[in-house]
Amino acid sequence: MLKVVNLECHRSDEVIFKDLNFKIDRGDNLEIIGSNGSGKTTVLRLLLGLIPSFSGEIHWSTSQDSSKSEENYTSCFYQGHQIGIKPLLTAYENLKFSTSGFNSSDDEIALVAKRVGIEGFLNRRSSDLSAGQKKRIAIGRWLLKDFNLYLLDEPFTALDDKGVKLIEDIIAEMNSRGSSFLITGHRPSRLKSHKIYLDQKNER
Amino acid sequence: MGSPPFFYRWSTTFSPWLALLAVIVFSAGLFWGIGFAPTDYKQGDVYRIIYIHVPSAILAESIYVLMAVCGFISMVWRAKIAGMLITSAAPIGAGFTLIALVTGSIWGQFTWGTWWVWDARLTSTLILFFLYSAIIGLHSSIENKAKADRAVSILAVLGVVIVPIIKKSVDWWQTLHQSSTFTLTSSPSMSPDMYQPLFVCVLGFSFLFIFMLTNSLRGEIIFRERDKLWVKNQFFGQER
Amino acid sequence: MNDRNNTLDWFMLVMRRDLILSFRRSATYLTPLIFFLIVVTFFPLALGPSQSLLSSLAAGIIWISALLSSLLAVEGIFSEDYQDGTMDQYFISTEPVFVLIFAKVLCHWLVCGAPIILASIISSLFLYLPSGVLFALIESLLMGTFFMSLLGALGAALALGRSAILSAIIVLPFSIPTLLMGTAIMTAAINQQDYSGFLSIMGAMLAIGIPGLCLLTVEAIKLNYE
Amino acid sequence: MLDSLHVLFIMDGSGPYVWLCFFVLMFVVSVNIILPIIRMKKIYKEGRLED
Repeated sequence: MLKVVNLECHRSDEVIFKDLNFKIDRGDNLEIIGSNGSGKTTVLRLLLGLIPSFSGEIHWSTSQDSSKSEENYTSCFYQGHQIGIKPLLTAYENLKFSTSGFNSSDDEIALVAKRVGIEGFLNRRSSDLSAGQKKRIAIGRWLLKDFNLYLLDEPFTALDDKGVKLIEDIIAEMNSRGSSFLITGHRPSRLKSHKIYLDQKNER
Repeated sequence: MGSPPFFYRWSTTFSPWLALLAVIVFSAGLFWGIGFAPTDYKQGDVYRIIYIHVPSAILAESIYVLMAVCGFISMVWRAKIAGMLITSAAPIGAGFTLIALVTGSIWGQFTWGTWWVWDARLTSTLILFFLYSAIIGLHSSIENKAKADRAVSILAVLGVVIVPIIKKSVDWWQTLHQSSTFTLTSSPSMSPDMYQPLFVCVLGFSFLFIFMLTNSLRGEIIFRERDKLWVKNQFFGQER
Repeated sequence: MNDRNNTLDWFMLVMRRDLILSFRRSATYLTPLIFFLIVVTFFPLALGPSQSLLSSLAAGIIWISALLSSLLAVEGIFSEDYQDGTMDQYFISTEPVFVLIFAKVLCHWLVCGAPIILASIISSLFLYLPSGVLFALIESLLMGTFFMSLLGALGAALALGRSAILSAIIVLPFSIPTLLMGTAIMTAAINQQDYSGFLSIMGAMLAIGIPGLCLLTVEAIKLNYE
Repeated sequence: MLDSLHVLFIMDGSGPYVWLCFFVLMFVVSVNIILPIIRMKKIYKEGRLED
């Protein structure tokens, strides 16, 4: 579905990363692991076109045969380091007014809220919620609509063990439905995935 | 022309000749205009300010158009040198606008007895000066100079749309409030004796501008690329 | 998965969200309103209470105050969305971003510009504006404040993450045509001349300005993504 | 010779105005030429120090 060849990125003459090669197929998971400043976020933003300057090749394709490419990132979901939960909106509104939720019915949203464990707080302002609960709203957004690829920037931070377990379950469940995940983190997770270590690539 | 090293090398060769040409034509024009052109029978000798005032005013406007063209190029094709050109041209353009304003004001004090009139010409030139200031201010506020170039290009392009509107609207605004008593273009057809030095002056000022721009652009290029290898070799010298 | 009215859906989404957000934070619509009223009050204090003087200056005073307050109000329009990652979602979406930016500006004008126009009706009484020209004032302010919102959005995008006053300084010189047009309409109305020509010029400026300025604003926001 | 110079400076009373304009011109132009040169000299010095 996504194939990256010899990806390289500079920022003011400094190489952030180079010779990055990976491939994600339908239902696959890929983890990019590295310390702070190793360019994890840059990789994700670069794939999405938010950083225009890079060298290397990025191939997107819907089906398995890579000849039929150029689907671009239309069916991608991105969750950045900032998860974009507005404190003045209720949990319900935060789910509804998002990339994935604007076509969802109230029933669907209630179902998703139950799945991620915020059904009791749906009409509460997000400013009253804890960091972990906000994170759960963000997880709820993944479920509102099926995307082919999810790009998640450090999804495990600010979550307790239960929350981590929830993410792992959800990812496994969505894998079986054909969605793929590209995840960054400081250390490898328990997910079944290919793992790429950015720090080792970077040695100069 | 597009690459900074090429421009730098090219300008190293041509800059002295450009300076020579500029100084010759510039001083010839001013010398002719201030020293030898005949006295105006209506205004007396003070009209000689025209040889400073009009070329500056012409440059003030054409430099802005140049910047807008560069802005468009830098926005569409991301040409590095176009962005640097705006950066270097803006202070020079602001300088010529200032000259046009100040000399016009001095001239006005002599002939009209007042430093300033809210005439359409004067007002729109003043606004042009504000536009230059906005561009210089925005550029200096952004630390990343490549970003600053592109931000400034947006303003330059916006300006070229808005400048004609300002010109027109100031005219309308003027006619609505009071009929203008004075216009700067009151002298009807000038005599060739006065017109020829003016032409030389415009030419000399333009050459001077090109030299100033090259000079300033060289500094900008060296500053931006001071960590690059070619600058280390050509500017700082090869010996270590 | 291809919804037909996807762009319209996005437009409504951004509008609804921004409207809800602005109404929950009362400062967004109260600050420009109060600023406007204070500035208008300052003029009689500085110029003296002479009725004939104020009456002749009223249109200009109201216009300057409306212009300044709608410009100051627009300053923070993108900063929150940019910082909390919502802006990323706009740029990832395959919808044309300038439509979403336009939604934000339109919403901002509804929340800040419209109250200012209402307040200008009240302040026209304080300043003894000739009552016959009130309609011209409203007409010219409707277009003028919207143009200022568009310009202010561009300034805010250019000064994103930098000082607030900078965006005002950048944009003020570019707002002069609007001011001149507005006062031209008012002067014509006071002299009982036909001002529909100026009105249509302003409309034309707006018609070019909406797509043009929104596109430039998108360019300006993109600068922060490099 | 001196007389004609005198005439050139005074110009029937309008001389001060014309020459004031001339000095404004020369001042602004030279500032715009000299500042970039000073800047280049400074970059050169700093670059040398780094090496």
